[in-house]
Amino acid sequence: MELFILQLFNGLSISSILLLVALGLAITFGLMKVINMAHGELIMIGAYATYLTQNLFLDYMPASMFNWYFVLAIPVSFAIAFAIGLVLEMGLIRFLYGRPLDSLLATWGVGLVLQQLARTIFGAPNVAVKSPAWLDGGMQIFGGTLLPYKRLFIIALVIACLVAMYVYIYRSLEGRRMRAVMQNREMAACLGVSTRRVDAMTFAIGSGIAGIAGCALTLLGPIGPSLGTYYIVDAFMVVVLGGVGKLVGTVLGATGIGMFNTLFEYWTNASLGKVLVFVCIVAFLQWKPSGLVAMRTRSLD
Amino acid sequence: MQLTRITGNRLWILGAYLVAAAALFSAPLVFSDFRLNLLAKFLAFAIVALGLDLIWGYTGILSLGHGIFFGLGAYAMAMYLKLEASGGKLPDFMGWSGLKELPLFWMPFENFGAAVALGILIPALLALGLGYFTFRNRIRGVYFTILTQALVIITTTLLVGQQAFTGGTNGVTGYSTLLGYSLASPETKRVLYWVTVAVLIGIFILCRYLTGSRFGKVLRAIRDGENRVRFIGYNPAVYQMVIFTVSAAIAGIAGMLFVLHVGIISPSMLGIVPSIEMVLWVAIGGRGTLIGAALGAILMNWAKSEFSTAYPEGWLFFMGAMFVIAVVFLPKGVAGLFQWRGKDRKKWLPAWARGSGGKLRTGEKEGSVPQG
Amino acid sequence: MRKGLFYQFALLIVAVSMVLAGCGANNEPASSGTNAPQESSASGGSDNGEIKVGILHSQSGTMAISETSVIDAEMMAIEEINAAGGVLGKKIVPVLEDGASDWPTFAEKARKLISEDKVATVFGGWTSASRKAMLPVFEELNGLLWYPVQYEGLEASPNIFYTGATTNQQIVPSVTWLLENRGKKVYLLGSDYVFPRTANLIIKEQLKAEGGELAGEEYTPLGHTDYSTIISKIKAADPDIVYNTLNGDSNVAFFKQLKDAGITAEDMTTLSVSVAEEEIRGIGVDVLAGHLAAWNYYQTTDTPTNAKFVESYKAKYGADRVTADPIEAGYTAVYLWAAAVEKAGSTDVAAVKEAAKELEWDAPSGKVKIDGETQHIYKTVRIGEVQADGQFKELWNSGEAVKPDPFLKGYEWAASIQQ
Amino acid sequence: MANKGAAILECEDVTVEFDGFKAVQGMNLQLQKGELRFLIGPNGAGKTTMLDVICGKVRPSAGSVTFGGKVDITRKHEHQIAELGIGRKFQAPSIFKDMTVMENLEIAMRQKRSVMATLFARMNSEDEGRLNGQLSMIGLSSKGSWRAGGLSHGEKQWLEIGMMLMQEPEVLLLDEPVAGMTDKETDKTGELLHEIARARSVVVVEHDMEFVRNFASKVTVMHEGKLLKEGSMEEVQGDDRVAEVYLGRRREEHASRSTA
Repeated sequence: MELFILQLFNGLSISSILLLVALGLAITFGLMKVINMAHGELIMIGAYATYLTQNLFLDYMPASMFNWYFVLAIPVSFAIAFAIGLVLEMGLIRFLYGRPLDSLLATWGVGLVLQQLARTIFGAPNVAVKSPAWLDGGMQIFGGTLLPYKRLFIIALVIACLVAMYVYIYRSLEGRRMRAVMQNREMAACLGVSTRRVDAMTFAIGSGIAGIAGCALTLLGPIGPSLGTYYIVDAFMVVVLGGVGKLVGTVLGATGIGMFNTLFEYWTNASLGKVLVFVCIVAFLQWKPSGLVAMRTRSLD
Repeated sequence: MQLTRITGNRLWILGAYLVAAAALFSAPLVFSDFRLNLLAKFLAFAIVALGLDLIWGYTGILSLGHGIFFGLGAYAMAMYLKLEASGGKLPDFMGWSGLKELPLFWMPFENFGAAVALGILIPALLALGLGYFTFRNRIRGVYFTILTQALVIITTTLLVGQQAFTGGTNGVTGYSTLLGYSLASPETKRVLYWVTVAVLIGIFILCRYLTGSRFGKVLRAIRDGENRVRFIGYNPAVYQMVIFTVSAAIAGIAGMLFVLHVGIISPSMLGIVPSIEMVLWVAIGGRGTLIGAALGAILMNWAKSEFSTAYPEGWLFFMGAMFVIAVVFLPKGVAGLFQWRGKDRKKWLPAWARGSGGKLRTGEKEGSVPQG
Repeated sequence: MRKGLFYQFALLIVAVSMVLAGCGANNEPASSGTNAPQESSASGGSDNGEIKVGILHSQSGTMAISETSVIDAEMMAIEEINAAGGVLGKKIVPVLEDGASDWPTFAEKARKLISEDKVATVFGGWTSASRKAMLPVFEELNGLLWYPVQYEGLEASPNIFYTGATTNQQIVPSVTWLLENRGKKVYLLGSDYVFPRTANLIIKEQLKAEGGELAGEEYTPLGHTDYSTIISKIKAADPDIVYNTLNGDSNVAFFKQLKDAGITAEDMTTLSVSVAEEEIRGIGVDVLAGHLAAWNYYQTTDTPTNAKFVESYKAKYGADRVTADPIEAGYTAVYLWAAAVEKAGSTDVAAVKEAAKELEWDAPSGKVKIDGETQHIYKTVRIGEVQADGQFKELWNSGEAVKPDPFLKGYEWAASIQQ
Repeated sequence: MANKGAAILECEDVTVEFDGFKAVQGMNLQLQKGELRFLIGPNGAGKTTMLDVICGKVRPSAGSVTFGGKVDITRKHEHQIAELGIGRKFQAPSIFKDMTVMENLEIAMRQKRSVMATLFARMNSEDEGRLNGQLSMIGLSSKGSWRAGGLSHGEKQWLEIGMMLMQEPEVLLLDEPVAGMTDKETDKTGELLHEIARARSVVVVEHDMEFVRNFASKVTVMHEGKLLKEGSMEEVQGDDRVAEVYLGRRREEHASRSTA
C-alpha cells in the first residue's frame, strides 16, 4: 500500500517534470509549428541562470539570505531564457516559419553552439546548485510514506505555470492577439495586429518557460552543458502524444508518459521501461496520428 | 542545334564523372595507408548520404533514424567478423556477460554471404515495417521525423541494455580476418577500398537511374504536394515505403563497409547525433542533388577530421554555424551555389524557401490541397 | 536544367581536387599534427632531439567532462620531465588528438598518431569502449598505449599498460571490507554498460563466496535522470549497502534524490566506484557527505610525492582545481613510461616493454610497480568517506600495494568468470 | 457519341458531418455520360464538400456514390478513385511547382501507376506526341521546360486542367476554374472547357454567373447542404426560392457588373 502510494506519487512527479519541460515546446511547436531542437539548451540556460543566482547570493548577500536565492532564481531563469529566445526568434526563427523540418535542423545547430558555449563559459564538468533548506525533507503521510518537498514544489510550480499560461492565452489582450495570429495570420495582420511582434513574443515566452523548467531541474538532477539533451526527445514525445496545439493534450500526454514510465520501470527495469514507453508511443501514434486530443479541422493538411 | 549542345554537355559531364572515378580508383597510388583508410570511411559515409538524399532531398521525408539502418548493417558485418575472429569459441563479451553458448540469432552470421544479405535485409525490412504503418496512416512531415527519433531511442537502448547479445556500449570490436584474409594487411585494405569505390559508383548509378525515371518524378511530385499526387491516381504511401526501404538498404550497405574500414561498431554510432550529422552532410552538400550529397559527406568528414584536431572546441561552433547557414541561407547546399546561374537565376530557390517571414505561410498554401 | 548539369560538373571537379589536394597535402609528414606548433619535421618518435608522444582523450562531447583533467595531468608530467632534462636527453613533444567521445574516432586518431605522427607512445582513453576501440589498432600497428582509468579487468593486451585499478584492486577488496564492516545485504546499482555489468557479475560471485546477500540489482540507461522508482525499489529491498557503479550525470540525480527520499549515509551505506573529487564538485557536498568511495588515490592521500603533485597541479591550473584518482593515474603513466625509456635507452616498443617489467616509482598514491606479466600496476586500495569540504577521509587502506589480477586467477569463487 | 441516359455518377442521400455540423445533408446528384453540369450556390452551401465526397477526400457519414452504375466509391481511397477515372481540379492551382511543366504533364498522363511500372517507364514517341499535343492545347508549348512554379496564375490553372486531361478521366470535377483570372484568361478557359465537355462528363463549381451563362447546360443549385433546384439556367433563374437565397442577393451586384 505504502509502495503503491509512493509509486503513484513518483509517477505524478515524473509527469509534472515532463510537463514542465514540454510546456514551452507546446507553445513553440504546438502553436507556432516551429520545431525547436534548442529547447533543451534553453532549459540548460535556465539551470545555469539558477547557478549564477546562487553564486551571486553566496558572494554578495548575507548567509542568512541564502535560502531565498531560489525564489529569485525562477524569474531570473525565465528572464534570461526569454531574452535568448527573443534573440533567437529575431535572428533565425523568423526565416523559418512554414518550414518545420528546416527549423528542426537549424535549431539543432543552434543547440550545438549553445552547448559548446556553456562548455566554454562554465567548463565541461557539472556545477553544483545547493537547493534551499526549506525544500529539504518531505511531507509524511500515512505514517511512513515520505513525499519530498522538492517534488511537491515542482508539481505546484507546474500548476502555477499552467494557470499563468491559461490566463495569458485565454484571458489577456496579448493572448487574444496571439491566438488570432496563430489561427489566421493574414486576417490578424489586416486587423492591425503586428504579427512580427506576436511571433517574437510567443517564441520568447515558450523559451522563458523552458528556463523555468531548467531552474526546477536543478533541484533534482545534474547541471551541465548536456543537460538539455536528456529531456529534448521526451519533451517532443509529450507534445506529439498529447496532440499538437492543445494545452490539455500536453497535460494528458505528460501524465500518460510519466505514469506508464513509472509503472514499466517498476515492473521491469529502467532500460526496458524506457523502451516499452517509446514502443507504446509509436504504436499509439499509428492508431491516432494526431495524438490524444486532436484539433479537428476540415482541412486534410 | 539544341540537341547537339545538350549531347555536348552530356559528354562533358560523363567525362567529369569518369575522371572522378579514375581519381578515386587510383587514390591508393598517392595516399598513405592511413589516409586511404580515412578516405574509404568517408566514401562509406557518402553512400549513406546518397540514400538519405533519396528520401529527404527527392521525396521530402526527413528521417532522423538513418543511423539505425547504417548501424544494423554495420552490426551484421561486425557479427560475422567477430565470429570469424573468435574461431569457433564464444565471442569474448558474451563470456563476461555470463552467456554459455552462442545465441540462436547469431548463428546465420557465421556465413559471410548470409551476413551480407542480412546486413541489407534487416535495415530494409525494419524500414518497410515502419514505413508500412506510418505512411499508410499518413503520418508525415514532422511527425514522421519525431517517430524516427523514437525508433532511435528504442534501438540504442535495446542494444546497450542487451549487453550479453550485442556487446553493450562497447559494441562489437576486435576482428582479425575477412574470408581468411587478414584485415590488418595493407593489401586487404586496398582491395576493400576498391570495393568501396565500386559500391559507391554502383549505388550512385542506381540512385541516378531512380531519380531520373518516372518513379523519381513521382517522388518529387510527392515532395511538392503529397495529396495532389493522390488525386492523380498514385498511392504515395507505396512510393514512400519503397524509397524509404531502398534508402535504408543503402544505409545498411554503407554500414557494412564502414565496419570493414573502421573495425568497430557501437550503439553510439546509431544514436540521434550521428543520425542528424548524416542529414547535415546532405544539407550542406545539397539536398536534391546526388553529387552534392555525396561530396557533402566526404568534405564534411574530411573537414571534421582535419579541424577537430586543431580546434576541438571551435569545431562544434563551426559545425553548428554551418548547419544554420546551410539550412537557412543555402537550402540547396553548396551544390546549389553552382546551379543558381542557370536560366531562371532568380528562381534558384524553391518556392518554399523564397521570401521571408510571415509571407511564407500564405505562399505555402499554393500547391498543397486547399481547404474544403 | 542543362545549364545546371554543367555547373554540377564544375562543382565535381573543384570538390574532387579539393579533397585530393587536402588529403594529399596532409600526406606529407611535415604538415601533420597541426596543433603542435613547436614540433619539427621529425618523422620518427625520437629524432632531432625530440620524442613525440600522443595524448588521445575526449576534448569534446560528453566524456570531455572527465577526460580534460587527465590531459592536464599528463601535460604537466611531460612539462616536469622536460624541465628536468627530458628523456634520454631529448624533449618530449606531446601531440594532442581529440577522441570526441566517439569510439570510432578514438580508433581513427590512434591510427593517425602511430602511423602518421609516428609517436613513441600514446596516453589516452577513459571509457572501456574507447579502449576496446583502440586496442586492435595498437596491436595491429604494434604501438604502445597507457590507459589511466580503473576498469572491469578481464583484459591484458601486450600493447597496453593499465595504470588504473583492475577489479581486484578496487571492487573486490571494497566488497570484502563492506561485508566485514557494514552489513551483508547488498543492493547493486549501475549504469547500463560494460563496467557496471562486469563488476556486478564479479560482486555476485563474491557475495556467494563471502556470505553476503544480494538484495537487488538495477541498471539505468546512461544519462538517466529520475531515480524515484529505483529508490522506491531500494527502500522496499531494505539493503545494508548500495554498491553504486553509476556513471557521470546519473550520480548527481541519484544522490540528490536519495537525500530527498530521506535516506542518509547513516541509514544505508552507499559505496561508489566512479565518484571522485571532481565529481563531488558537480554533485554538491551537501548531498554526498558521509557516503563512501573506493579508489587507489585521494587528493588527501598522505605521501611526499602527492603533496608536491597537488601543489604543482593547483599552481598550474588554478587553486580551485582538485586532483583525483584517474588524474593521478594519468600523471603516473607518463612518469612510468619515461622511466622505462630511460632504462631501455630507446623508445622502441619491445625494448620499453621489456624495461618496464617490475619497474617501480614513488607515485602520489604511494609506491607503484609494473607487473611484467599483465602490464597492470601494483596499487594500494583505499576506502574513503566524503567530508564536508568535498575531500575524502581515508577509512581503510590495504597497507601495501596489491598485485594486479585482471582475470581474478587468485580467487577460487571467480572460476566461472575467468572462463 | 455517349449514350445519353446512363448515369455515370450517382450520388444518393449523401450526408457529411464535421464535428456535428452538417455540411451536406441528403444530397442527390445524377450525372449523365457526356454531361456538363454546373453546381452553384452561396458560400457554405456545400458545393466544394460535394466534390470532396466524389473524389474521396471526404468520407460521407451516410449515403452512397456510385460510379459507372456499379462501383460504390465511398469506400475507396483517393488514388483508387482517380484511377477509376474521376479527376479533380482544386480551387487554388495545385501543380508540382518544383518540376517542369512537361514533367507535370508526364506524371499525370494516363498510365499504369504502380511503382514497378513507373520504374521502368520509357517515353515513346506516342507519349511524346500526346504530351506535346496537350501542351499546345493549354497554350504552353513554349514553356514546356519551365519550372511550373514560375508560371502565372492563369497558366497554372491551365496546366492543372491539362494535367487532368492527360489523366483521361471519364468524370472531371472542376472547382472554380476561372477564379482570380483576368477577363482574357477567363475567355480562354471557357474555350478550354467547351473543348473538354465535348468528350467527357464534367461537374463545375462556379460563382461567376456570366461564365455559367455561356454554357447552355443543366445547373444544380445547393443551399445549406441541400439540393435546392435543378434545371436549365433559365428555370433556375426563374425560381423564387433560388432568387431568394442566392440570386436575389446577388442580382444587384450582378447587374452592375454586366453594365460595367
